[in-house]
Amino acid sequence: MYTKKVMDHFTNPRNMGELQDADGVGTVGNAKCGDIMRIYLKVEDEVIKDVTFKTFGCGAAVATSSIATELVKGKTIRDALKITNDAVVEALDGLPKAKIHCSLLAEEALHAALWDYSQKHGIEIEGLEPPKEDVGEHHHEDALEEA
Amino acid sequence: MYTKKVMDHFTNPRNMGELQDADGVGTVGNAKCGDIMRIYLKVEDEVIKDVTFKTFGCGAAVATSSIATELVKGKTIRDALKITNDAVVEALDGLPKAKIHCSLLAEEALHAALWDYSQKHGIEIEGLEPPKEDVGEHHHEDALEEA
Amino acid sequence: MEKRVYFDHAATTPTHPEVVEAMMPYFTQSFGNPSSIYEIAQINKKAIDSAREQVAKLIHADPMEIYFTSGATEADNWAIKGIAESYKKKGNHIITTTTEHHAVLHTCEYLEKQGYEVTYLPVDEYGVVHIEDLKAAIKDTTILITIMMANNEIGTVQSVGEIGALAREKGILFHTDAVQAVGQIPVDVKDMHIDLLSISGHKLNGPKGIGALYVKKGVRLKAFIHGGAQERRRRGGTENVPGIVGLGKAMEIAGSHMEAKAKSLIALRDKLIDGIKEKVPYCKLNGHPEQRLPNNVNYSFEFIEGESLLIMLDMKGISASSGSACTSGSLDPSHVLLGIGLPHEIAHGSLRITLGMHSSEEDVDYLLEVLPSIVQRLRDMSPLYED
Amino acid sequence: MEKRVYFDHAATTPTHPEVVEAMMPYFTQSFGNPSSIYEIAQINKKAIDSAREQVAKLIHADPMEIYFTSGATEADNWAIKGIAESYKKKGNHIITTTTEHHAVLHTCEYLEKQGYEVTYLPVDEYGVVHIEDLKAAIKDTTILITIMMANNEIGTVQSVGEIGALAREKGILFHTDAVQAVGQIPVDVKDMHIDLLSISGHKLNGPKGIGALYVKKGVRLKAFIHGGAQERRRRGGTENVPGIVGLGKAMEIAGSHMEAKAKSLIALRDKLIDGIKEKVPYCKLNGHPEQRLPNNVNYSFEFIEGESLLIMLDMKGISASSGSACTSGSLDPSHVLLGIGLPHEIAHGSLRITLGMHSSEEDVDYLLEVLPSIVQRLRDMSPLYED
Ligand SMILES: Cc1ncc(COP(=O)(O)O)c(C=O)c1O
Ligand SMILES: Cc1ncc(COP(=O)(O)O)c(C=O)c1O
Ligand code: FES
Ligand code: FES
Repeated sequence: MYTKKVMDHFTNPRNMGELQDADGVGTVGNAKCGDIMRIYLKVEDEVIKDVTFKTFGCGAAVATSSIATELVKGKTIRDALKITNDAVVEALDGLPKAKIHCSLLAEEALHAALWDYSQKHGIEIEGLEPPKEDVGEHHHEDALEEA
Repeated sequence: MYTKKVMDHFTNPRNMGELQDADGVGTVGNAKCGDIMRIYLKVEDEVIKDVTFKTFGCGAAVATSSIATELVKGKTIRDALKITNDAVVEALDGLPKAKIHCSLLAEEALHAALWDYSQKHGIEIEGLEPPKEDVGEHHHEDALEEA
Repeated sequence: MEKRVYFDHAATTPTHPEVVEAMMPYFTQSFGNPSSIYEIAQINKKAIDSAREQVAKLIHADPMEIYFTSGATEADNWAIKGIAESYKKKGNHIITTTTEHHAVLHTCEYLEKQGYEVTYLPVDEYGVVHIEDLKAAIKDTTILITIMMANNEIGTVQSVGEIGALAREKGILFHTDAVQAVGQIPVDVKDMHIDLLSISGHKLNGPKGIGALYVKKGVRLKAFIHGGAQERRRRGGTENVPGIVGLGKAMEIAGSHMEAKAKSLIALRDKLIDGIKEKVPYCKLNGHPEQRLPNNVNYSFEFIEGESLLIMLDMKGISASSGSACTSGSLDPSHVLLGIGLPHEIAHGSLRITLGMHSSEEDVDYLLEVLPSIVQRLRDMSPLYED
Repeated sequence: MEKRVYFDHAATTPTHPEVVEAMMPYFTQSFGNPSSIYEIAQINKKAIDSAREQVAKLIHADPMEIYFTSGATEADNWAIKGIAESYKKKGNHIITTTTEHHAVLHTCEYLEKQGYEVTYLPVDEYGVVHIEDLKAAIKDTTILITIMMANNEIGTVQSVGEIGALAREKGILFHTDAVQAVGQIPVDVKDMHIDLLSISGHKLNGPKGIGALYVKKGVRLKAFIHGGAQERRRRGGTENVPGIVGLGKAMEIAGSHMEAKAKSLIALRDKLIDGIKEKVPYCKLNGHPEQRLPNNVNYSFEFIEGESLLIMLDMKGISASSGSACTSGSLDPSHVLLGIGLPHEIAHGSLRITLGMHSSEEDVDYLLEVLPSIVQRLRDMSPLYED
């Protein structure tokens, strides 16, 4: 069901755990399945110096959290914001259709953490919006009526 | 599907064919399946001296015709009239449920032949009724509604 | 009697040994529920996916347009009742023919009781539906045309492409029961403008208890068997993995060298048709002389009755049928033979010989050898013969 | 990882080798259509008859009360929709529970759209339906009570005899989905006053794609799949002979030494239940502690999510499930676990272990060895754990 890349990140998640003295923490829940992801950030000079995650969720959720932290680590906030869930999915060599929504968690948790950072430090980050309570679906795939 | 006895009578039908100078001939059709049986009789002193049949019908029809002629041959008319389709079925070691109706043909064809004989010879046979055009069903077995 | 000749491939076929072989691993080894998450169940999921591709390929459909069912009877029921329900706002009129399989006819009769209106088109003496009759029957309320691709009794092949084109033009959905056609003659759901199509495994050397319904993308079809999320939520029930794999394999085998196989069947068929005509007096070929399945021969012999004929052939080791096997629970003469205008007694005396995988010229010669005397024997027994 | 432990017998079971063996002759040798007249087809007819007897025997029914279907999903659909239609003059109210299988629930939901009224009875924290709730729900218009015999997720066994007695007393028909119970615990349709009962082959080491519906003599049940005259005109479609033979054999095997087999499963089950409780903190047994299937263990582990748990177990070679396999297409937590009152996050973190034919003490020990550290690992990952 999952690609090798997903299984690798699920089995050996990178940057897993809590970050002491984080500059920003973002927690989001997935409206569709009830799963939860939290991202911890350390930011210095607009650059993400360190990032960790904690996830209560499926295999795809764990893997996307893991790879997302890898993708943003060392990047400027500006560049980090450009990383969409599509990029995350691609980096994992794909996800099953029904699991695309899981990858949204990572994107939104990162944004939530950045928002938290911006609020705490009185900074405004261009293009960043306050986090939604729940991460909803963007697209509906293959919604066949069942009767 | 059929018993050995049925198969035997089907494969080697007794008394099959036309009887020249028959004293009585009876032909009946089965309302249920459209099959047809004809019985030829030779009667002497109220005794069935000879009897033959011709049948357009299923295996059960052929076998019941055959055994019915065996059963009545040499019997008095009185005794022959006592032979019901149940007796015929029993003599064949049974018939499949759906084939019970076929055995009615033999009974009715015999009665029709006797009627023909009685009409031609101006005799009245006690308990014998004029033949019906078609042999109908007496009982309905297992008539499940299909919807 | 040692010799056995099986001439009833329209009733059912032996499962191809390669099909059985393909199924075997899915009973005791890869037996997992394909909906499960663990790796061993994924093998089954993949097996189903490739079977879906095999099925789709032979009829030129997309794999996502194939839904597995328990057989063609379920597929026919689902297609017809499902469309009736899903499109009832559009109309309540269905068009079919008098010579469909009972899976279609009895489903239509059921719908009539539910308030739907059904037109049963007549067929001509060869079993062909005329396109003008179809045109004339179409109303504003017509939502579905269901006409079989090839008849199971008399082998007549309808001009399905023409029917499909008309249906498409009028914006009416078109279902075809292609049970007897698939694997024997080319089927292309796109070229033929087919919206729904029923397939049965056991008619093409696949296993019994499995079939498929093709549903063109975009056709709204409600679920008929409700339950788990299988078959993209359209058909509940744990997937019959061995059956599905078997159907896929059978479709693949049927598709390979189809033309060559048809050619050799046609040669045998025509030898039978000509041979019987020559050797048995008072007989009549049923079905269309050319628009005909490669494996079907159907004759009526005057003055004799079908069951007796079958038993006598059986005693000679030949398995054949008289009317369709499914209807042998009933005593009425075949509705198909009545549909092409045969009188009751003639319909009664019909013989269907359907060839298949193992049929050989030797088998054909054997039948031609024993048939005439059997027919003569039964005629001698018949009160109708000298009349 | 070489070791493989299959702990998902409630999802599906391996087909018993003797069952496969029993089926084999009906693919390539005795492949005829059982409705045919010739001798070779009669073998199949007899094979079906004796399978019908085998099925009937295990549930104490008459063979003529057994109808073969493509599985329990079809049987559930047929029973419920069929009764709804056949008895609609009497009333339009159906009673079921919130924790039925989707084959029952989605069928009931479908009927609601058709104008029927359905009461979904609650269950208590152990998954048990209370007879007073059932009593209170009965109306003059109630035509059917459908309550499963044993739950597929949490293993809770209902007091079916009591329910049946009440239904009989009130003159209401009683259907039970006995898929998980048959072959594991004694079932007696007469003692339990059952009018209709669904069975699935692949849940008791029979093949997939076959099931049966028991219909008590005298119950009016319209056909659901219309077609040929098979199954005494109540279920069309060429009989799946190998499947039917396989189901019969599986029922026979399941019935032999049932008590002894249950006893040994219960020993393994209880070792698992006690072992997990002892080794894993923050866990909760789901289902009833005593009124429980011999093969079912179901635990919720706080702070963790089921799929991750399953994948980790799978990597250790253990196949288990979280909620029912059929629903894994969906992302909602199991309706059964919600039905017994678990909050969403707890329902999410559940593990179902279901034992079967080959389960051994070694397997149980192995699970008890690897489970605690896997749960711990996932808790370390969880943002909920320290909260
Ligand atoms: C309780 C219950 N009912 C019905 C079913 C459906 O059975 P089948 O897969 O034979 O359609 C299942 C299993 O999926 C089940 O566990
Ligand atoms: C034309 C046709 N349609 C439907 C069916 C039913 O197929 P199945 O036996 O797979 O239900 C048959 C055969 O019985 C058939 O010949
Ligand atoms: S299912 Fe919830 S995050 Fe994947
Ligand atoms: S079926 Fe006509 S006489 Fe037997």
